[in-house]
Amino acid sequence: MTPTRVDACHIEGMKSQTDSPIIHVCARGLAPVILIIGLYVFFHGHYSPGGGFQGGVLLAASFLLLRMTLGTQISQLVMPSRLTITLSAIGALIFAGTGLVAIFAGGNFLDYGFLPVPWFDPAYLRNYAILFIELGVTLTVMATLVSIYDDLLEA
Amino acid sequence: MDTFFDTFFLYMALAVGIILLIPFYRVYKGPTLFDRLLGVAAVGGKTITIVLLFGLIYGRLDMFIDISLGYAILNFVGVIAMTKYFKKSASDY
Amino acid sequence: MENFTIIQDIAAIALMLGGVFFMLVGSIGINRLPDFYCRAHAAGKVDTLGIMMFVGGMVVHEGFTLTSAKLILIIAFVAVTSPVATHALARRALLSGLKIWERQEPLK
Amino acid sequence: MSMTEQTCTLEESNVPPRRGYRGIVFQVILLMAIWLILSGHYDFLHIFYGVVSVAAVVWLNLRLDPLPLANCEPCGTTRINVPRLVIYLVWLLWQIIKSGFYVAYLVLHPKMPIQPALVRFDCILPNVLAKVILGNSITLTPGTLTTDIREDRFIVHSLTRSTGDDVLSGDMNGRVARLYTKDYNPDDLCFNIRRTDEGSSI
Repeated sequence: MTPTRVDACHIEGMKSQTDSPIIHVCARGLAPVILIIGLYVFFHGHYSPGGGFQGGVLLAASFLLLRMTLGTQISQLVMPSRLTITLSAIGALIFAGTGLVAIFAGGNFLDYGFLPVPWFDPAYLRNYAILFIELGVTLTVMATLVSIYDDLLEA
Repeated sequence: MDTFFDTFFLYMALAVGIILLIPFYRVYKGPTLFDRLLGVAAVGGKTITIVLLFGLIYGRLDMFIDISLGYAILNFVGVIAMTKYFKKSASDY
Repeated sequence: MENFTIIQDIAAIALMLGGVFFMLVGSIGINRLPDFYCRAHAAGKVDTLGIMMFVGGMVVHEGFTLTSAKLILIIAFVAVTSPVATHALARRALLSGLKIWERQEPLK
Repeated sequence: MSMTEQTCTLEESNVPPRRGYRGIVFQVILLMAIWLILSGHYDFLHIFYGVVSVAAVVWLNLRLDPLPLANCEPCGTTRINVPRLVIYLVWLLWQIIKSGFYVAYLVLHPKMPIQPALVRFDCILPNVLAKVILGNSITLTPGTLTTDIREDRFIVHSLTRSTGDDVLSGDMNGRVARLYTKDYNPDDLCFNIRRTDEGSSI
């Protein structure tokens, strides 16, 4: 098999807008649907395969679809590049912070039952605190993937 | 009847699994880059059905539907990304 | 009621076998047709119909449940995205200057 | 034909006035239906999650709303005729089945009686969405594949001679135009025809 030479990675081409109205309109129509499916995967992590990481990947897929079809410039309206690193840091902070608070409250790392939230059963607390942790994971994965894409284009 | 359908789904999964391998020849051979991409896209489409068949075989269809929906989404975004990323100049053919 | 179940089963089996047939034809077409654009026909139409028929057979097998509604969602998603993906590939090939294959001797 | 991508920046685009609440209401209903189908848990908490998710998604998409739908083109009326759309979708499903059988016949025929050609025609349609519907329908109907849409110009790859004739008859263009408006000019639907199997270049 002779390798075919490929002019890969047209940086300017990746940043520009796709010209074809079919791709354009379909991406704009499908991006909200993909977002809602990603949020569903995130919220139903207990019952179905999924949870934070998979939900984050689907959210990032939606944003990247917009980045690729509308062009980097216009899609800043939906997910600004300057926000991604911040969001990723906030997500990691949520994850680690919850774990550390549990340690200070007398439990192990990420031991949700010990979180100092009043008027909550530990059983309920375990149920809802895991959603909180997943929120951190989702934010981190989504923001990191989008920022990797942006940084690759800047290089 | 249930045992019949279990066997039927198993053979269907086998059949789709074999069909899945045929486009790989195009991925390997393809004279142009786009033939390879087309083969990859075709494999991705059939994977949706094989994931659903695994769901029917294991009796957890509601769970596997989410996987296959996510796979369909990532396949579509992947094809769009590939068409955006790869560009060959006409002299290379 | 008993008759209905049997009809349902037969319809499900027929749709699934049809779907497998079309997927097989699509795979053969990807290997047999002469150039990229023709192969895109096989991948974009025959394969799509195969997948839609196959998942439709699963919908018939499930009956009126929430699961079959989700399966219909998958059918709709495939029906929307598949022509778009094929168009994206074919458009990129055309923009890159890939020539089409033309029959040299006329068809009789 | 120039083979370059044109780009469209935010400043250049002529931003049309907002098209009202109709689009947003439709979006909310569609997204909520998808959530309810996917979720399967109908207690207060999960529907609350759904409302939060739909609100977040609609809020994110509100900022894209003032943009024109595609390629700096101003969008005309998008009020679609729903009964006609249903009839059209049923017709399209029939076309998908027919096209599957037709291409399967071509592939399995031992001599493969295909005669590929590129076909070009111009078509003036009421708005961008109609063009997208027409392009996707051409891809799904027997033996034709939309390869490019550039303003009003469609470039279609047809697998045999007869399918090329079918596209150029302008039948489907009329169906798509009727989805949006009653007063269209039949002469505007398919003109400037060129096809490579008659020796002309695209």
